[in-house]
Amino acid sequence: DAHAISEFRIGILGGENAQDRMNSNECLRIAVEDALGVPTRLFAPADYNGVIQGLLGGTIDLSLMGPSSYAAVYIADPEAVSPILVKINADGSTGYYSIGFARADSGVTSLEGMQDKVFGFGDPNSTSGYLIPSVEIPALISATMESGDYFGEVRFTGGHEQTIVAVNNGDVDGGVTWTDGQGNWEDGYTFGALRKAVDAGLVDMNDLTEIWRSRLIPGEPVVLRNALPEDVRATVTGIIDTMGETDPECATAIAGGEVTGFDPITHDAYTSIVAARLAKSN
Amino acid sequence: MVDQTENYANVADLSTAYLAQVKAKRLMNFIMLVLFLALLGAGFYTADSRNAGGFWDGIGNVFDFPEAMLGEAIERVQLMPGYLVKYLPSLIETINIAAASTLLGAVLGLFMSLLVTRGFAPVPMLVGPLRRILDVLRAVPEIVIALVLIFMLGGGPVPAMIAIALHTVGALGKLFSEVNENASLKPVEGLASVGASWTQRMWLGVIPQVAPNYLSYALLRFEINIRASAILGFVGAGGIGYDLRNTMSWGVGKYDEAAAIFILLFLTIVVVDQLSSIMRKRLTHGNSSAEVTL
Amino acid sequence: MLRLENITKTFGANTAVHAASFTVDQPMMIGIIGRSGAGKSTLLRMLNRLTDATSGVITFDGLDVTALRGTAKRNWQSQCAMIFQQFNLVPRMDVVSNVLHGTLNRRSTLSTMFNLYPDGDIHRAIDILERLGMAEHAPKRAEALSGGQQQRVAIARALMQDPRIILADEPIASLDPMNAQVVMQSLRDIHEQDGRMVIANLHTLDTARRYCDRVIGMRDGMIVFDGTPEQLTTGTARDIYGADASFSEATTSTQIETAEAAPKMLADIAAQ
Amino acid sequence: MLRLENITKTFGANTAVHAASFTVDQPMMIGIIGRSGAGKSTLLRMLNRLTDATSGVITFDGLDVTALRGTAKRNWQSQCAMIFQQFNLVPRMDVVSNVLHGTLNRRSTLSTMFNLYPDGDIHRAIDILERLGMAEHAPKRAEALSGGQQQRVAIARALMQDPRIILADEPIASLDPMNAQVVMQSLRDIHEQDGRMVIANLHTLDTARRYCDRVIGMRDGMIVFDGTPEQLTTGTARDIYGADASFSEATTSTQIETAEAAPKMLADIAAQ
Amino acid sequence: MTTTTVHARTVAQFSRKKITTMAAPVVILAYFAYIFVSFDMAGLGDRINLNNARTLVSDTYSYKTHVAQDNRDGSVALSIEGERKAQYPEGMAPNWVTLGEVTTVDLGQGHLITLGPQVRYEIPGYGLVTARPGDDGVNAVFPVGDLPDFISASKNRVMIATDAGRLTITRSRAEVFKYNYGWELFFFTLDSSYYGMGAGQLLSHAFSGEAGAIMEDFWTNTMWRHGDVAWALFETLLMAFLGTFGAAIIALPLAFLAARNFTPLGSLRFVARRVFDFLRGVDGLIWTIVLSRAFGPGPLTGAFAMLLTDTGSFGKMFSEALENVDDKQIEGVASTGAKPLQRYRFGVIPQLTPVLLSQVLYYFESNTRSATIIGAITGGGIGLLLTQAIATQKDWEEVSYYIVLIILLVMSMDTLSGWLRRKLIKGDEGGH
Ligand SMILES: Nc1ncnc2c1ncn2[C@@H]1O[C@H](COP(=O)(O)OP(=O)(O)OP(=O)(O)O)[C@@H](O)[C@H]1O
Ligand SMILES: Nc1ncnc2c1ncn2[C@@H]1O[C@H](COP(=O)(O)OP(=O)(O)OP(=O)(O)O)[C@@H](O)[C@H]1O
Ligand SMILES: [Mg+2]
Ligand SMILES: [Mg+2]
Ligand SMILES: O=P([O-])([O-])[O-]
Repeated sequence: DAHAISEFRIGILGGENAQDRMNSNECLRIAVEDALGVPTRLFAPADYNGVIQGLLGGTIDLSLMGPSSYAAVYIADPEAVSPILVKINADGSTGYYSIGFARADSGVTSLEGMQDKVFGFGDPNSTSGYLIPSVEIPALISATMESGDYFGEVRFTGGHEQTIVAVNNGDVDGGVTWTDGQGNWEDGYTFGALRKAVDAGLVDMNDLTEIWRSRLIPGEPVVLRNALPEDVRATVTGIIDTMGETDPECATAIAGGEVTGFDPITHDAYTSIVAARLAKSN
Repeated sequence: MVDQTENYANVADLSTAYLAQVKAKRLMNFIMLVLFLALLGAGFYTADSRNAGGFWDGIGNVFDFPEAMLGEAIERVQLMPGYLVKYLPSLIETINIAAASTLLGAVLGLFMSLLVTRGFAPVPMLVGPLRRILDVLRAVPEIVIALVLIFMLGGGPVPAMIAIALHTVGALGKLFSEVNENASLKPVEGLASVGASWTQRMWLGVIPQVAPNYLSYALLRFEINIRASAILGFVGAGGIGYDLRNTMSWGVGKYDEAAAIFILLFLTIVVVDQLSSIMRKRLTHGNSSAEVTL
Repeated sequence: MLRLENITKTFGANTAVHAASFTVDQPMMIGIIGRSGAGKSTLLRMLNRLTDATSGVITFDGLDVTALRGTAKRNWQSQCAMIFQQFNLVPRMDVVSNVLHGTLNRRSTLSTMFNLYPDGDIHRAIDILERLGMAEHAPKRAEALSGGQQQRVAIARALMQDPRIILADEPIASLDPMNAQVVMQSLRDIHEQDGRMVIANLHTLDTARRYCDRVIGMRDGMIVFDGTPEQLTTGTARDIYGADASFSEATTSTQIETAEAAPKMLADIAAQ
Repeated sequence: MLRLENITKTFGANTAVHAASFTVDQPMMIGIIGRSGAGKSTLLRMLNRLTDATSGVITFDGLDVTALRGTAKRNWQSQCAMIFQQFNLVPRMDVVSNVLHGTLNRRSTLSTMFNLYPDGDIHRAIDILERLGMAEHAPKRAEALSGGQQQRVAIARALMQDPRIILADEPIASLDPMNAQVVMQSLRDIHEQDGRMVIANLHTLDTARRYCDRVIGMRDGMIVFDGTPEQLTTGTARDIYGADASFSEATTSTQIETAEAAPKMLADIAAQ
Repeated sequence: MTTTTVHARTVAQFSRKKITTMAAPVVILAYFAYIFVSFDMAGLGDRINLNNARTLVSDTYSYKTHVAQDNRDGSVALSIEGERKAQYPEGMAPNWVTLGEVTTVDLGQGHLITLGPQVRYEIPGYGLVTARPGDDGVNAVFPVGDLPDFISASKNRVMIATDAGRLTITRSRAEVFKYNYGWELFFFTLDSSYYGMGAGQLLSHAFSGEAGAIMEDFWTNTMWRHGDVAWALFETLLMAFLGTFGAAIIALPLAFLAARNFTPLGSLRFVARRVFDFLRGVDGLIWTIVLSRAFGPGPLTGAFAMLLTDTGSFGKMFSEALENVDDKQIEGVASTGAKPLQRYRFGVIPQLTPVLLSQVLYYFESNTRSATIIGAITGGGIGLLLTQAIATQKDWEEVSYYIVLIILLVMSMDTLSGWLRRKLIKGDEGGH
């Protein structure tokens, strides 16, 4: 309904430690709470699906999510949410890449080296951790992603962070995660899951090596529930839109890496992702 | 209380005393009831306010999810048999995890239970410490052990099996020791008097007495462990839980597969549940012909 | 042969057996009498080493029984069979298995766990049962038998041990007079035919008189009488059972009653 | 007052009570005797309406008891208290609460749900217990009492109903002779002092003879005797219990035995 | 039956018994052999990662401090476990680090590391290692001879792991790890003014009116997040409490419908029973997922999931208890002319309470454990914290902290439920 809301709920996509996620989004929570004047809370479900279900069920109002997760919401209910903003990378671009990587000491340097080895996806709802690689890689290897076909085993680790840890520990031989692909490999690039892992002291990038990179993926959208009152939507959109100028530190924190800010975006940017997702569905 | 009442001079005193006692009890019960209801109410309120969605907002949507899932399952019902076959191996893995861990846990639990039952324990000094160990084994949720073991052993069914088996040792060890406490010591003493070793005394003197109860508890545990093994799959340890999570979280487009897995799991749980309850009834209620040959 | 020297057993502050000493030179049938709590059971249990003596020494043919540990102790137990008031059989197992338990000490643990008894042992078990008139019950479960039959299975188990001594702790206390007679006679036969020593705790005087060669009387943990049944007068009996003028042998009798004893017994019951 | 006309009860093919008729004109103490399965319990249960009669009519002061439904039926039940062989108390509740159950019919459902009774009722309950010599047990749980005490609590519950009739279904069958006497005397006192009608099923002849004003004999569901205790000869008793020459009153007696009966009893025991 | 037949029969019987008693262990062993193969236990040896086990164990009782130099600008950052939020403020350092033009790190036992344009490590019993990292590589110089096992070196990377600590040099970074015992920053983080104070000092501060501030700093500790952890524990308990007792309240009336002696109508009973089977069979796990669409993540969802499953379990158990009630008591109450509700209240409930209470309290304890798992899937509570901490595979000290808390919580619920059972069931509740 178009009346005042009593609270505002921000969902944070899985893939990182719940506590860290809460920490890095605290600045956004305060900004929204101050602007709306209603209690604003953060929720960090265990996986992507938690946020997807929250947006569909109307129990989460805002989230910065991956394109594939957005597509999942869109496919289930096109009216539920709209993408409003996308983050702008340091160089002004808006997309990101899915990147395949392996341990440097494993001898694997390319997808060919991964033959008969264990391949790790992240979350089934991740764009870079599942959807894009599962579309692009079969074309490169001329085989399916079924266990035993080309790769010895294909497994979901549960999330980006888990994939990085699993590769680093040798639980899987190679995995895919997301990155902007700019800056230094040693730093884990300027943003993405690898950068977060480096910042958190999880991995030393010198131990890892890149084995594959996808085509550019449309940037991760900030989505807002359509059922929210118009003024609430406008206020929240305004806060994040100007975050790059008003509070760059917070923009970096919520985006998970160096960004210059956020730009408006519409559903049109994601039609290819929706199509890819539909193609992967039964 | 008898000594008290005998002091009353007459019935009038007794009546007053009883009335006072009843009123005190009534008040106490009333306070307890109010306290309990208040706790329940406050608990509900707190949970509601800490939840993303409120109870009253959400109650209307409870059928959204089953609807979406069922809709898709019905729409592609012709694919169902294929899915059932596709996921059968995962189901078997889940059942194997449960069965192996129940067996392992029951054997170790049996051994532990004999070590912690006064009268049977070969080393009475260890009874206390071993009981604490059983308590801890029971207290640790399987998921904790499983996740830690996955870290060390990698994924797959083994960590889940070990985790569930350890928990089963704790649970069955305690239940078995309670059964042991009701077992007669006479046959054990009889065997001791012929110079039988501890193992012989336990195997020949105790086990035949308690075997039907043991079996009944072990079956109940198997039932519980099937669920546990499915749940552990959900958090990363192989079996059908893993497939269920991946299809279910994909959502629209794979709900039909999720439904198929769900049907497999549900049927398994119900069948095992019914079979075990029939067998347990037969074991514990009479039917003395349930011969135990040991 | 058997020698007890100052055997004492205390449970906390309570002395169950107090400096009991006696010597048995040749296999005979000995009855131990005394009222409830006199220490009879404790004494027998110390002999079989089910209970450890607090102090004192038991020797058998020079072997210090009280000092035995582990396997040696279990070997002694197999030499010294015990029969209990409550039979202490494994109720859910069949009669032959129960008798075969008498061989446990001689067989490896593993083989007995899987019922791997030599055929020879099985035949011997049935022969023993036969001797006690129990062969036809061989395949039944122990719990399906009457008390007297169960006690005979217990005796069969004891015989299966091929022991030097048979200890019997009130073997007939849970039995009706008919069965009591059969069981006592069996014990007597075993003593006479096999020449084994039998030591039986008995609740009642007349049984001791009838079946035993020697009677030991205990009171408050001490041995207060040791002699032949003939020496056991009503006066001595009164000493053993506590000097109570109302003492009557009849109340401790297990013989099948004759009619004249009945009114008194009935009066006893009614008075309860 | 109470009138039964051709009361019949069949369970499937089995006729438990067959065309029983009798009339009671004034409060008296009536004993119903007959062997096990004769239909005594069924008759009483039909009177209290715990069981519905298959055919026939019961009237009380002109009221057709058999036709009552719902509240009217429950009101009748409260008028016609029942005492059971197994006491049928609520064992986990205290004695007074059990007695207070006698008032349930009069109180609103809501107030009783929380075990709330008026103080006056509580006083009266304790007075009744006092009368039965049970006052000191008032706060105990029913399950903590002996059988005889429990039966007196059941009688107190019946009295609490302030009933016109008290039905007692073998009230002393689970009790030892001492307690049996106390309970029967209490019922007799209630009849004599309060002028209530008491109908008791009794297993034994002598009890009926000793306490009742009138005795009804049943056999195979039919009333085969109805008269004063004096009319109840050994011959008639034999008819009621089935014409078996070996019938002896002694075997159904609950009186405390005298010495001369003893040898026979003993012989019985020995013969078993 | 002659004695010979007895002999023959018994011997035959014993050989049968031999076979049956041998069969059970043989079957079990065969099954384990199958499991061994199908679970690929043989390959376990390859998969097992002892390093991980070591990390896990050592992490639970020790922590490491990172001293990292950015080789490009020469800046030095100190942090606990390399985490941003545990970084030492500018100019602050533990006493074994001397900040200055060059930074010296004393690892103890004579191990001395100097960070600067040139990185130096004096290793007792081996010698001096120097490195000058730059764009052309690390440029390390080692004492003459073969490299020992504890050094791994390549052009762009050198790692020296000794008992005293670890030094890693890459082109861009030079990093020292020093291991210390304990859980660092457990009470206060570095930015708190109470960091490093002893108990006595804290007490004196507390008495001088800073108790609130001290508590606040502890409660909001960003490393250990005691406030959040306490809430998470509470949420877990709350889910178990609401789920168990809510289910008991709902299941009680429904159980009457499923009990043969209270619902003569077979079809109604059948429906009630199948509903219970369904609720139980679906399992809390799936209910959590189903409900999270409607209610979103949080403890309420978890509580309802548990409530639904337990309604099924309780319904079944209660109806079985109802079928076992003693009719005599009901009949006794009925004979006084009691109304139907009164008959249930006094004839049935008193018999049922001990059975029900004991079952419900047992479930309360076991649900505390289940709440951990349900929380891990969506609900929240300590389960989510635990699984996420494990997924990160880094903060094992936090993992052990959570595990200890969970065990303590479950064990105290076990004790509480046992105590309540004894108190409520054995204790005289007289009128009830
Ligand atoms: N295990 C025990 N712990 C403590 N006291 C014991 C134990 N066994 C026996 N006693 C005590 O030792 C004393 C002797 O007991 P014992 O059983 O030997 O008597 P008894 O002559 O066999 O009597 P009964 O005829 O009743 O069997 C008794 O006072 C008894 O209470
Ligand atoms: N509920 C019932 N269903 C079927 N048959 C019943 C039922 N109650 C009683 N009967 C049968 O009715 C007959 C009369 O039983 P009833 O209990 O009235 O006898 P009784 O004289 O009270 O015997 P007892 O002395 O054993 O209590 C018996 O054959 C009994 O089996
Ligand atoms: Mg004794
Ligand atoms: Mg009857
Ligand atoms: O959907 P993403 O995981 O690539 O953000």
